[in-house]
Amino acid sequence: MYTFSNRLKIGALILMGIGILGMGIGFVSAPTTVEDAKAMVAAHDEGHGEAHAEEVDHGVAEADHAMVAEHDAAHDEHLLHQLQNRPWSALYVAAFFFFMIALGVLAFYAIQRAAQAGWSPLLFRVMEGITAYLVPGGIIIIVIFVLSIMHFNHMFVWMDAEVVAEDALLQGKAGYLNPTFFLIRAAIFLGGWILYREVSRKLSLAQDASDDDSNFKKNFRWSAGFLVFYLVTESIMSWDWIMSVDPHWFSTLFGWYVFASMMVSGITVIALITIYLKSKGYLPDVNDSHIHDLAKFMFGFSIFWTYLWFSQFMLIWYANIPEEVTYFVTRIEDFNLPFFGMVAMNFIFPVLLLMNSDYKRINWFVVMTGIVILAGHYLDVFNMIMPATVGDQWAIGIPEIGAVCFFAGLFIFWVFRALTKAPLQPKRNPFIEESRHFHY
Amino acid sequence: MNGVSLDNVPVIIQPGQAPKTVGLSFGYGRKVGMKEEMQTGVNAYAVYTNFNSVQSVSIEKADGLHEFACIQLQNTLMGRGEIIKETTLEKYTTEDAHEWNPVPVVSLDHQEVPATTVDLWASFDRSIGHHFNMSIDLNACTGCGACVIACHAENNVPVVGKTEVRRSRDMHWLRIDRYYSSEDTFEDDNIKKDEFSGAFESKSGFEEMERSAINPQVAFQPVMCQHCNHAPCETVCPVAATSHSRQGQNHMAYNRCVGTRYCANNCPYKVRRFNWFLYNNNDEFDFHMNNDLGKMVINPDVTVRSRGVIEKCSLCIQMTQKTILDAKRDGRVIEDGEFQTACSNACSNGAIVFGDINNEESKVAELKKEDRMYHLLEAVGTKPNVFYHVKVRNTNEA
Amino acid sequence: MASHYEAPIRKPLVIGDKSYHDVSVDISAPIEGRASMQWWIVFSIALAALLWGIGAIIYTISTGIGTWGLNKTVNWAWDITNFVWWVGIGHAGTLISAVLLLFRQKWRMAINRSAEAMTIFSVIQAGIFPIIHMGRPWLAYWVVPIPNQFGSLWVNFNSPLLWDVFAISTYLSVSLVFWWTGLLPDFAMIRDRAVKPFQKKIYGLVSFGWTGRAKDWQRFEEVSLVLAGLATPLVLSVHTIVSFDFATSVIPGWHTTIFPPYFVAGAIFSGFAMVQTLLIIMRKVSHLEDYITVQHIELMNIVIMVTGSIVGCAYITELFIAWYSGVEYEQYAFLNRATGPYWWAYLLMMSCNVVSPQIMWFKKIRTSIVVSFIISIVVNVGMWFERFVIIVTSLHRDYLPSSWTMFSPTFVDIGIFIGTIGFFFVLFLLYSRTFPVIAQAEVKSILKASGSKYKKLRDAGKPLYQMPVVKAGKNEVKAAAAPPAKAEGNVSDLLAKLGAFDPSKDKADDLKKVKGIGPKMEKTLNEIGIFTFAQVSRMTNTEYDLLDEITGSFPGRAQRDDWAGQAGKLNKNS
Amino acid sequence: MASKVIHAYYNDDDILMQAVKKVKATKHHIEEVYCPFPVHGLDKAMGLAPTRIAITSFMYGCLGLIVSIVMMNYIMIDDWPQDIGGKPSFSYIENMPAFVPIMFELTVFFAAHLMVITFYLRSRLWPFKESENPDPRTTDDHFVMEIEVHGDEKTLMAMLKESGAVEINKVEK
Repeated sequence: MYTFSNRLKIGALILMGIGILGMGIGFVSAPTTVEDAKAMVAAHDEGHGEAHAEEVDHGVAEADHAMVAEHDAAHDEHLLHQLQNRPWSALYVAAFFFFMIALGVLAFYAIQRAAQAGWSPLLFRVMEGITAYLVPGGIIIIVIFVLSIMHFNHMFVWMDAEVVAEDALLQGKAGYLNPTFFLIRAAIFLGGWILYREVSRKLSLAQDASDDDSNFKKNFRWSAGFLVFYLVTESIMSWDWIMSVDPHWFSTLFGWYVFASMMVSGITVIALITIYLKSKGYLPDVNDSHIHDLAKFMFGFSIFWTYLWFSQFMLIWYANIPEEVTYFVTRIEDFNLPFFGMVAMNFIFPVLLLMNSDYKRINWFVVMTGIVILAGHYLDVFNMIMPATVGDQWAIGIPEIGAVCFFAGLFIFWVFRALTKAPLQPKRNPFIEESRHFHY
Repeated sequence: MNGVSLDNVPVIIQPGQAPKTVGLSFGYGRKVGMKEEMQTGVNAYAVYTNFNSVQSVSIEKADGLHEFACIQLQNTLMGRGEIIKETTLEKYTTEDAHEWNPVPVVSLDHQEVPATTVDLWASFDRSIGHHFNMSIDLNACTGCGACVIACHAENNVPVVGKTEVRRSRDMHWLRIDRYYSSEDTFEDDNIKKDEFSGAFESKSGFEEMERSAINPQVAFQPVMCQHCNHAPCETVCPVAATSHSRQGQNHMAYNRCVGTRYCANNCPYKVRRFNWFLYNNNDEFDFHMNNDLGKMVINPDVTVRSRGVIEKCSLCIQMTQKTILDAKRDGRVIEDGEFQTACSNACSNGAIVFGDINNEESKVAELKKEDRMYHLLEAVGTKPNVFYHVKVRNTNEA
Repeated sequence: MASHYEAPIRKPLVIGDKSYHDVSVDISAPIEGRASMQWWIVFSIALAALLWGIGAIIYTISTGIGTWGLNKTVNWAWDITNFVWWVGIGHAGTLISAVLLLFRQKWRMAINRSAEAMTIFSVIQAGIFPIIHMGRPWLAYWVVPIPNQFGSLWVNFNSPLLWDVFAISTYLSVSLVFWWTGLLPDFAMIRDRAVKPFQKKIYGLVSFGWTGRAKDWQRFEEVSLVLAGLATPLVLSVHTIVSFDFATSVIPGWHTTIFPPYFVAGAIFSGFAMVQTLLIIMRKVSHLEDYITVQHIELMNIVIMVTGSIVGCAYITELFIAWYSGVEYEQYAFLNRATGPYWWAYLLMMSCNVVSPQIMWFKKIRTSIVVSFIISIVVNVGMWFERFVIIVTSLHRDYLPSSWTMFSPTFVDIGIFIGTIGFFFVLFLLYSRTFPVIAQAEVKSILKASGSKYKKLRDAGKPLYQMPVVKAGKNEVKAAAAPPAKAEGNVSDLLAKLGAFDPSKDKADDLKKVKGIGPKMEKTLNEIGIFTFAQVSRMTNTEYDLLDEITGSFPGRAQRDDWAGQAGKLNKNS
Repeated sequence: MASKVIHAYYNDDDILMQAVKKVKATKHHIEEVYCPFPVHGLDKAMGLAPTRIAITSFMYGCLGLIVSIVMMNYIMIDDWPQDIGGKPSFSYIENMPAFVPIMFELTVFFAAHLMVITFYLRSRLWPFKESENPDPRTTDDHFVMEIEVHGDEKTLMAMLKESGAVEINKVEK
């Protein structure tokens, strides 16, 4: 049985404390009026503001001159919304990122079960520990949604009836993008995912106690069924929770792209926690080859993620149809460094580091790559949300780092607490022997 | 009628034809001095008496079916009002241009900006030299077809015959699209389409819109290659047989073309035409290019295309180049109006105006700045060098 | 040994009590035997189809693309449909050998050889279409980056068709090399078994002098692994690039970002279906039921089901996002696809590709060979229609209604398609008679882990091997192999097992017909009392060993040439 | 080279492995082992150096990538830049999304083919090459261990016999 060391526990709590503090500062310092917002931006950087004004002029050029004043006012309000959104977006990005890790692990776990993989059963308890985070993570996300619907922020512009009233396209989508249906869908997704997680965990523990394979077989069936549910809900979730922050934009690939990000982050966290536990003397039967396989998946899914990233970007870049390219125009103009930096972190780095078979067995190598991958995929989520919510007013400052700290602390606390609940090594999984003998 | 009878005249019901009337065009049915392939139609002069083109006739239905060779099979606009933009005189005179000629917008950073301003590519410098544009005024176009004939004659565009047209393989660099409204007016079509809700209603609604009204509105639209600055056809050619000139023309290097037809698929305007067969020197297509006499009237400035290559409107590059070279030889500046194309020359209504927009004083540059100017399928982002002018209908009862 | 360990609940991948040698015998049997009547009939049909196709192609090239049903609006239809379809089918082979190798799925070993062969043959079919669909195919070499005589005319690297040129040629050549490298040890096995000099020469030639040194194997395994690592993204890239042909455009229904992964999933889907179709026939005809087991078929069915579901998910995504986009052309394109004049093609695609594989959720069905066979064909019909739907329904009604029209194929379109099917089967049938259709070296390497013989031994707690009892060395040069079972035998023992020859009832057969039995050996056998094929056919390993004991010549020969098997066939025929 | 070698035949991979370890333990030099299929761990047991063929493949891949970049940069940007559909053909980096597919394909093309050619040459495999395995059974179900004879032949023979060899031949080479 694993015991949650005090040092780690205190570390997690401190992280959460720092996080709350950081987020608090973020919320307090957000402007409340248009004047505040203008003052903040003016104080911050002047050059940037000018460039933006120019751009707006450009947009207005075609419209009637009488409307310029009105446009300016609208622009100021827009700026206010962006600044007000910033702490919220920081919170949401971090909340989603850690939730996504748990969900990615859940999918990976289900795939391992459904595919009857022989190498991974030794790691099942670790995965089950991580998926325990689905419950608190999911609740926080739902709370953020409810607060968004109550107009505490303007992250999802389509939730604002005034915006919809002026926007024919959003009116067309209102049958789908409306707060009630949105919440119902979110509840269904979370309910389904958590249900599978709990059932599978129960069956997994029951298998250790039983003397036949019936629980194992049941688990196999649940996993296969879950994957179908997941295939559908994951896509819809990505449209709802992420794509809809840019409610005019659409990409059919989006769901699968988010999936790739989710899988890489999830597998990376499995590897990190496994290596940590192993270093503390737990998981005696886990050997190099298991780490090697996890690293292989990190490598493979990093390439897969890049493939999808490239496919989506290239196709839109190539066709250059205005309604689609707006998405990348904002990202390239205002988010140049994080946008392309993320590709380097998520592709070039893991590919070069993990290509060699021997490096995949060196723990510190895997840990180092894993940290870069996680940072890269945090940036990925950041790039998906921020351009739509805070626009060019983005930064990685106190609110963002605070939010990451808070959720990292919560994640560590919850996951390691869950790990103490059951033996770290499944006993009667029919493949456990194969997993133990696994060598590459 | 008067004892004269015309046998086996094929009949097609045109929308808007008044009940109990038929129309028969003059000029067909000629046999003398014409190649057999070119002898088509029925001579209407047989029923032409007293110099009156309106006669009363009796009609009897005969057996048999005739498959008309129609270039256009879909006759309605399907509520796609932005293809042929039109407005009423009343609106035109009283309202802002963006009411009756709205620029397509997209949402950038939650703000609406004109679609054409959003672009991921760094653009080429087009400020030096000539930059050709063509303006087509939908108000002035009557759909007479003179431009089509002029284009054929100028550019050695082959006649392909009825069989090919029946297979939707018409060969025109410039075509005149003719649309009927499905409701009473095109405006009603747009409204009807916008009000569809749900898949089933859309399905049945669109099916209804495929049929034209009994008494429809009609609109004409000459469409040729739009010479897009962001041409979807150019990028996909594997052998770089089609690319853009500094002067704004979309070039077609027939010699280089291997005929993958990828460009034709990728053209949103469907203006590219393929040489399905060897139309010259082919007994199957004995129209005008197949003998020495016919070959003598071929324009020597324009290549005769072989089989297996794509061809399309070049904005009469042979004419613009000649103008440029003449001026160069004479050492003078080209005046506005010197640049012409076959179609702009042929248009008696002045609906087609061609010129250089880098010349600020040119007529075409002026026309481009007008309120009525719009590009076909502007929202696709192709940035065409051909633009249209909104059709204004006078709906006031006299 | 640890590497042999496999969880007991895993089903064996090789059934029957197979030894290493049995594997060799079973796999070389189709090559060494004669072609059956059915083979010739099927081959003739395929050849006839091929000739028809060649005729249609010659007609097209001499007359013009106008002989096809295309028009100004629909400039691609059957040609590119067939191209994408064949390329898609060609994906399973490399996927099975590369991706499954990386995932250490041992069951791939029984099917990878044929799947790769299928890949190569179908990519060849696919490669025909981009060339003949050109208006001037004799200039097809212009897509290669070579300059013209002035040195300045190059290709356009922006064009997805040019990417195709690179992708398909890389894919075909790398697959070929991957396949051939894997074939070397198996060709060598056949070479070393070959009796006729001609065969020996040919297989010696194609086996590149494979010797099987430890170092060669070490490199071989590394090369296979690296090739698999390279081929996996390559497979993905090929159909991705094929999908770019459409997705880079601005045509509604073509331009959608999900195409790359969705085309790849569809390709795997149709490729596995084709593998299924071919292998279900081949395991029967070539008697490979012990290697391509119901377990293999079931696993392939599961892959078909999973990829079918992914493809289905993509269809729904496309439909939904088309509505969600709010773009009227996009919305109409999908409405028209599902309910317009080509609704029947859409319906066929949906029912064949999404609905039909779902019945594989039932174990009864996915282990039924007949149903698997039917579904595999249904899936490929559906996948053909998927490509047709994507290409034709998107084109025939795009932006300007004035250009809308319909497409209908001519007999030339149909002829060329059927011709490629014929060509494919001609190649595959020739392959099945001349190539080792199962990667025998690889199968041997998993025999101990996954063969039912060894699985039983392990379950019974017995060791997987027995140390041979070495006979006291009478002869330093040759210490004859001693069978693990009995040391001494005699003629009566042997005859008791094989059945005695009764000259009054039975007729002596010409034992020389059995390969490996010469006049001298026949005489020896006759001396022992063996006269008929029936007797020889009853021989098993024990009897071979007894025979070796008695005759003292050519130890192991009888076993190597599988006298019993040969005699069994001869007995039936006579 | 006229040296004496012993060919010991085995018919099981596990027995072979044990024998190889045993022979190595007695400090005899194993000249070669011929196998009908790959035996995992045999190379390590024999003391063969790990193969470097994967590294060559990586280098070939880099070469392919460079070739593709140089080629496309020369053709599309340097030699004759054209305005093709408005794509920014004046800059390689700006037009790069369109070049990535071919960069990838050529990387794989070079890495795969040159590696395989290297393998064929290093392992001496090509058409018309005569095979060198000592017995046709080594491609079927027998493993042959080739040991050079130095010193005491008898004990070596005895040890081989004990290790499970099914046949032992002495061959002049």
